[in-house]
Amino acid sequence: MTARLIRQPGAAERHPVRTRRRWTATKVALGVSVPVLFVVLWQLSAELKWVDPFLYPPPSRLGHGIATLWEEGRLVDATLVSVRRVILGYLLGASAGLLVGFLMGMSRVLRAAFEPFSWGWYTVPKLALLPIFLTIFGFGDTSVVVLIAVTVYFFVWISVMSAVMAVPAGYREAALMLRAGRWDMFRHVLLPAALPEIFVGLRIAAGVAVLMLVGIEFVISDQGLGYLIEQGRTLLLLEQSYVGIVLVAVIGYLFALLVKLVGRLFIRWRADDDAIVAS
Amino acid sequence: MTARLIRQPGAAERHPVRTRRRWTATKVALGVSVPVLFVVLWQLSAELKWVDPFLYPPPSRLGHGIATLWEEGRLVDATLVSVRRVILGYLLGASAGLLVGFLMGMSRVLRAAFEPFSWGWYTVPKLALLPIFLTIFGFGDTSVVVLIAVTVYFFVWISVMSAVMAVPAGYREAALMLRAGRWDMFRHVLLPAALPEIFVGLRIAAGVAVLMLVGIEFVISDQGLGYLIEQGRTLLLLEQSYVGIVLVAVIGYLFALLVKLVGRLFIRWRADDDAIVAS
Amino acid sequence: MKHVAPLTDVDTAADAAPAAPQRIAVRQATRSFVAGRRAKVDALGPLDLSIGDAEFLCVVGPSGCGKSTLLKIIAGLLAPSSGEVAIEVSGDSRIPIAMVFQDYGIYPWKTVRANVDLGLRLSGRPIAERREIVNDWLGRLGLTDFADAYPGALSGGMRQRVSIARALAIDPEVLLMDEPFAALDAQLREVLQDELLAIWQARRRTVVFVTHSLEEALLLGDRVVVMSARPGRIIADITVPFERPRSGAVRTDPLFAKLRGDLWASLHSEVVAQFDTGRQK
Amino acid sequence: MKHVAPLTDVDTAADAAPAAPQRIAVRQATRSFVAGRRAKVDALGPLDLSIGDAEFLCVVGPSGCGKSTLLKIIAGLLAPSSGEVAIEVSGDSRIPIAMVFQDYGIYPWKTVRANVDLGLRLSGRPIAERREIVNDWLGRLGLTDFADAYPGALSGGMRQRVSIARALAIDPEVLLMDEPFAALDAQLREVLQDELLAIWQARRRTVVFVTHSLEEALLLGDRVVVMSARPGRIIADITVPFERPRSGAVRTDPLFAKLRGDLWASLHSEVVAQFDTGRQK
Amino acid sequence: GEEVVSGGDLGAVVPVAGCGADAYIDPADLAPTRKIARCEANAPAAQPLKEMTTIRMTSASRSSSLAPIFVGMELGEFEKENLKIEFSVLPFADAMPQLATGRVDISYGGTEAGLFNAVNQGLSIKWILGNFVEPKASDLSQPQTGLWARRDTFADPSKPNVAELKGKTLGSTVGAASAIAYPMDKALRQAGISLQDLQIKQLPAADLMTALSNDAVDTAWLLDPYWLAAANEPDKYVLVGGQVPGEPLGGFYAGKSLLQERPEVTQAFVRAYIRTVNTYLRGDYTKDQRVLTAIATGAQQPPETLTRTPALTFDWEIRQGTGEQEQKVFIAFKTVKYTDVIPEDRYVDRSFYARAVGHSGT
Ligand SMILES: Nc1ncnc2c1ncn2[C@@H]1O[C@H](COP(=O)(O)OP(=O)(O)OP(=O)(O)O)[C@@H](O)[C@H]1O
Ligand SMILES: Nc1ncnc2c1ncn2[C@@H]1O[C@H](COP(=O)(O)OP(=O)(O)OP(=O)(O)O)[C@@H](O)[C@H]1O
Ligand SMILES: [Mg+2]
Ligand SMILES: [Mg+2]
Repeated sequence: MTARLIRQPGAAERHPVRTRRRWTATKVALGVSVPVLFVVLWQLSAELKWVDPFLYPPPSRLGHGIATLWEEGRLVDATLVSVRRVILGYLLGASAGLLVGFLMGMSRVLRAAFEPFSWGWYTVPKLALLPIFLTIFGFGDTSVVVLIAVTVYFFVWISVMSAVMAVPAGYREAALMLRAGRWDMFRHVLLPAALPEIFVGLRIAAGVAVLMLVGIEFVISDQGLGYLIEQGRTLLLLEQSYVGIVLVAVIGYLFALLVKLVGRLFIRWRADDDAIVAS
Repeated sequence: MTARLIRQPGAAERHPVRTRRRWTATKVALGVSVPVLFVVLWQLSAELKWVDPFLYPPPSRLGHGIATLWEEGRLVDATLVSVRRVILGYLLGASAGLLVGFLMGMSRVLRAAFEPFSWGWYTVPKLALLPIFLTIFGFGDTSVVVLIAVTVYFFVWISVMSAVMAVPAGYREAALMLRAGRWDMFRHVLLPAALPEIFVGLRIAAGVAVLMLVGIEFVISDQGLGYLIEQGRTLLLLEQSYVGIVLVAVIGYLFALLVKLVGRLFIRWRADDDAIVAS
Repeated sequence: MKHVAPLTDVDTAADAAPAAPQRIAVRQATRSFVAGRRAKVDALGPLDLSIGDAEFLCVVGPSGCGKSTLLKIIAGLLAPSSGEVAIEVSGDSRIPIAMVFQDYGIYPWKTVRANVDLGLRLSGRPIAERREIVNDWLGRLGLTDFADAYPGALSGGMRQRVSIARALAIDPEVLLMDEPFAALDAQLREVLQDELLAIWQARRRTVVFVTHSLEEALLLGDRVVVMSARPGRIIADITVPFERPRSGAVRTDPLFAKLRGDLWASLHSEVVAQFDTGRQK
Repeated sequence: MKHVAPLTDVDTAADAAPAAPQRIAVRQATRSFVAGRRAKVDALGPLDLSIGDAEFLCVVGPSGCGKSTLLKIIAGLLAPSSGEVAIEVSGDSRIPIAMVFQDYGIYPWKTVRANVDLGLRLSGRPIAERREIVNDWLGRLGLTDFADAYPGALSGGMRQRVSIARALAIDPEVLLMDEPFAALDAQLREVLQDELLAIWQARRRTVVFVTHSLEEALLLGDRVVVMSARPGRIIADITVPFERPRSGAVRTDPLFAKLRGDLWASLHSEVVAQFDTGRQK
Repeated sequence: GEEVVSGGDLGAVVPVAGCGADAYIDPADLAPTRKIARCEANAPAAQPLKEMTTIRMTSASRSSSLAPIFVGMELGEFEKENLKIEFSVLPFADAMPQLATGRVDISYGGTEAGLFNAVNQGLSIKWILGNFVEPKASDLSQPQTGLWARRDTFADPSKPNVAELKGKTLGSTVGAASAIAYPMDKALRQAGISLQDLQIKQLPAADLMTALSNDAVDTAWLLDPYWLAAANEPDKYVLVGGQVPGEPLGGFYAGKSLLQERPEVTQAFVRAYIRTVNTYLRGDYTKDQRVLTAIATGAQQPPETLTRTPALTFDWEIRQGTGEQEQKVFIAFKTVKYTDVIPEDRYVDRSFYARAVGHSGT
């Protein structure tokens, strides 16, 4: 015998509260420091003329861009318009996706009938269908919202359907023994079992909604953050563009975070952020 | 006692081969008939003048559009260009997404550091960064491929990371007892356990790659199917646009199907298309 | 009320009901599985079995012989490949058949309480009544402290107890139990055996009880059937002569040892046969 | 070679090694869990336990008392909340400790063969040798026919056998087994008990064997420890006097019944206490 | 006007055979009836560069107004100068930074707000060639690219009063930032209102006609070929304003690499361009099958789409004041971030086309 393995309480066991608090602090610090580092590098590379500061406005000039837009009153307007559109579109699309996803996940006949068709539609470039939407829903916000909804719908639909199909048969069998009807099966088994995967899909779709919003606002809108970005680009007001891009990123991040937090409310039974291999 | 429950072999048990064959046939029939029905309705609505046949060319005119493009030799060219771009971009982006997704899924430190940052980047409208990509990668195909890759990367990254995090602790514990190193853990546990969910993400990303391709070809390209669609629109050659849209949809469908079939090769241990509730 | 069980048809009875108060009739039931490109596996039968109303039937047999498969067929979760199973139910109760699964089958997203409550909830019982029943069962199975815990925080035995509580709380006409006490310590096992006997003796339900313990089978059952190695057929059918109400004291009865010996003998050759096949290869 | 176990440190020995050939020393180990907003659950200890080299230790105790927790702490999968566990290993073998998990812990994406092979593969044995060992174990556990099946197509007992085969195939210095035979029928259980005894008697390994069966504990163990109800402490520590090599015949020894009675008595109060708490609430 | 040659030394200007007095029109001459500069066919003659040189050129689309490029490429006019055009599609806004950094040599675009913002921020970009003019722009009875309105917008649909558009919505592709802001504003000013009196709604070119017919906008600037649809229904739509007669609103812009590093290459390009216009693109060039095919190939369009709209009148010259007028509109709309008009010499360089036709430029 040449080695001795020792199992001792680690810091997490000896000081659970302190360790947890420390980890939370570390997490926040790391999460903040990486973007900060990025911003610093970006600024530095502009200062040291590694990159052309006109083409890539340094962060220090974003403040100026924000101030300008703020004074003109366009910043708040654009943000509000965009946020309203994205939230409405997302809610609509996600609801439809959840509904259809569950129906198709639960019925193989529906799946056989509509899966190929839906996959085909999934890759139809929605922006190319814009004229049709404009004709049907008019040139107002409705078209934008509907187009976002349609895009979001497909992403949610796929996630939900796959998640429902992946629910282990054992769970369904136990409910069948309790004579669960389709509704009960949905309510007590499929929905909660699929929820973790569904929320991954919903988070992905939150990002997609924001990306689609920007895409649409590039093309048709005279409002919103996408318009700010696009206008900045065509007018070579790159500061304005970058302000818009950063704002969109922040909104997208907050939106995805919101979806994650809502998910945590619903999925209380599962530990959320475990280290898989301690590191 | 007033009722008798009878458990008898169903058709699937009595004639397993025939039933399976029949179901396959039904599946194909249903899967084909829905799109066919759609096409018929579309044609009908044009014939009956429910919609303007100029703005919404009926399917019967798509044939003509295809023939024209075919004769001009542009159909094959555009398709080949687009397919090459999308496949290269997808492979690149998916590989990067798999790599980073696994790394971040396996390490909570990496996750703490890079998750907020990455989620922020996820919603940055990639098309708005086009000028940067053009500067770095030139005006050629490389920029297109890289932009598709970047977009695909994020979708795959999220799916993979979530899937890895969802691998039950019990599986990891068993491997730890066998003194699996990180690589073994990845190879024998995390990868196969996460694969079903990862392939859902890969299928979603396949669609995203196609959508992004079209978006880019709308903006900068003078080649590819996106260009055909956009050119058809600006020149009021709506037939050409619709041919392009249909082709993109078909390519997207085939691409997602290919990913699914590859997935089936890798995931042989899991029954694939079960009815969850017989219907 | 007419409830359609999955994979099955319901006949209103009295068309061909047998004279004897028979609850479950298994006729020439077989089941085979085809998994992937592997050869067909014959898991069960052909098997004939008749289970009387209010009978406590224990099933023993070598591992992998088709016991769980048989239970699933009776439960209606799996269709037989051939043959037929008929179960008489009163039609009064919302959930006539309850099952304790070998792998517990409880839901990680529901607390212990919600898991036990689920069957009652689905059968539409009033909430106050449900609460009382659930608390009662949680107490009997020693789970009161963990009523609000999720199954992820339970030990193996505790999870199995949740599964038992859920099935018993329904108070079904037919109770199918697949090695319900396997993960429990000897003491608890005895406590629960007594509990089960008490319940069963108070109001006689039909119980089909799969176990690996011959003692348990003899202690609990009116009848013990022994299944052969895969594909499982019935190779012995023993009526247990001990009087009800029984207690653990029957273990010391010489007849108990004899019956146990009989069961053992009928099983032993099966197991040995199975292993010889394995080893020779 | 120096292998760092997860969650643990490795000391090169001889610094404070005890004189006795002690393999595992558990000193004042406790473990508590906090799950969500529920109160802290004290699952284990404080517990002191010393397991000798080449000792076959059986652990019995009421369900939920912390047996699996103890095993996981020894295995290094879970850190104690306080106290310490030290395990002496030779440092020669790639995988010094193997464990059979209560919930099997086998991989649904690997065939039976690949599951059993995994440990050997990870320890880098040559392929021909691995193949031979795996075939041997598949045969001994009656799994030869299902070598290429995925676990999804196995019965509960068959899955447990895969798990046992995987652990035994490694031939580890320390073997931790958490109710390894719970899902097996009585016959198979005996066959495997004999098998295990034979292996252990041929080359003495340290075995920590959690079981619910007092008979099994007495039949297999050099020593049987009884754990109290949660939080598990050791309330009895019995050295089993039967001579090796043992066979099933010891069951008939009057001492066997006496020891069983002792164990039973020490356990019974624990179980009853637990239940009374539950019921009163 | 005063000209600044930004390039290196190209030597003295020498007269060119085939290019007479009509080959250079005084930039200050803004009369709608003025002549368009032309030489004889095949003039000016080629002066091939010493070695084959590649010009990287971009345009937002393969527009048929690039006909001189396409025809020159197909029929060998650039080859004669030892020039090779490497054409890529890139929106003008994205091309400008690339021009300024020398990754792109020449871009085709319009006098947009973005251009002036770029110049204002110090990017070295110069307008060296005009594109085309619309001689019939002053005659609104002829259907053409321009500001179209729905007749029912007006009190008297048969006699539309443009002043009534005040407060109405106007659809346009780029809003008040594109080169057409100036002609739109000019058309409205003639009626006593200005572009600022209208609400501008930005839509893709293809959707403007739909928007007009759906009442989503009341008036819209319809580009080729979308105005054809409006022209088909004269009782529903009316043309209320055309382009500015005689003033090209865009053309070719050169960047650092061609202006400072390789002016002789720019000169060769301009020569080939002018020669192509003189040789092949006079009058209704769409009648010439060879030319039509060349344009169709370059534009990657079926020939029939090219003949739907009338032939263009190419004008390589740059009028004086066009840029100023544009800037004034942009300043009013705050689409440029400055308030004083930038002088022409910072963004216009007429020396190349002047030298090509043997004119000193003064
Ligand atoms: N889904 C399935 N696919 C393929 N084979 C299966 C499936 N389910 C069960 N089997 C096979 O059927 C046989 C009987 O399985 P079953 O689970 O009924 O055994 P059992 O008697 O309950 O065994 P145990 O005592 O080990 O639980 C086994 O050999 C198993 O391999
Ligand atoms: N991950 C966990 N989170 C919270 N509590 C836990 C967790 N794991 C175990 N426990 C608690 O620790 C106690 C001991 O659990 P353990 O699994 O060790 O019991 P056991 O002795 O193995 O029981 P059994 O015989 O039923 O398997 C139980 O009361 C259980 O509720
Ligand atoms: Mg079983
Ligand atoms: Mg345990």
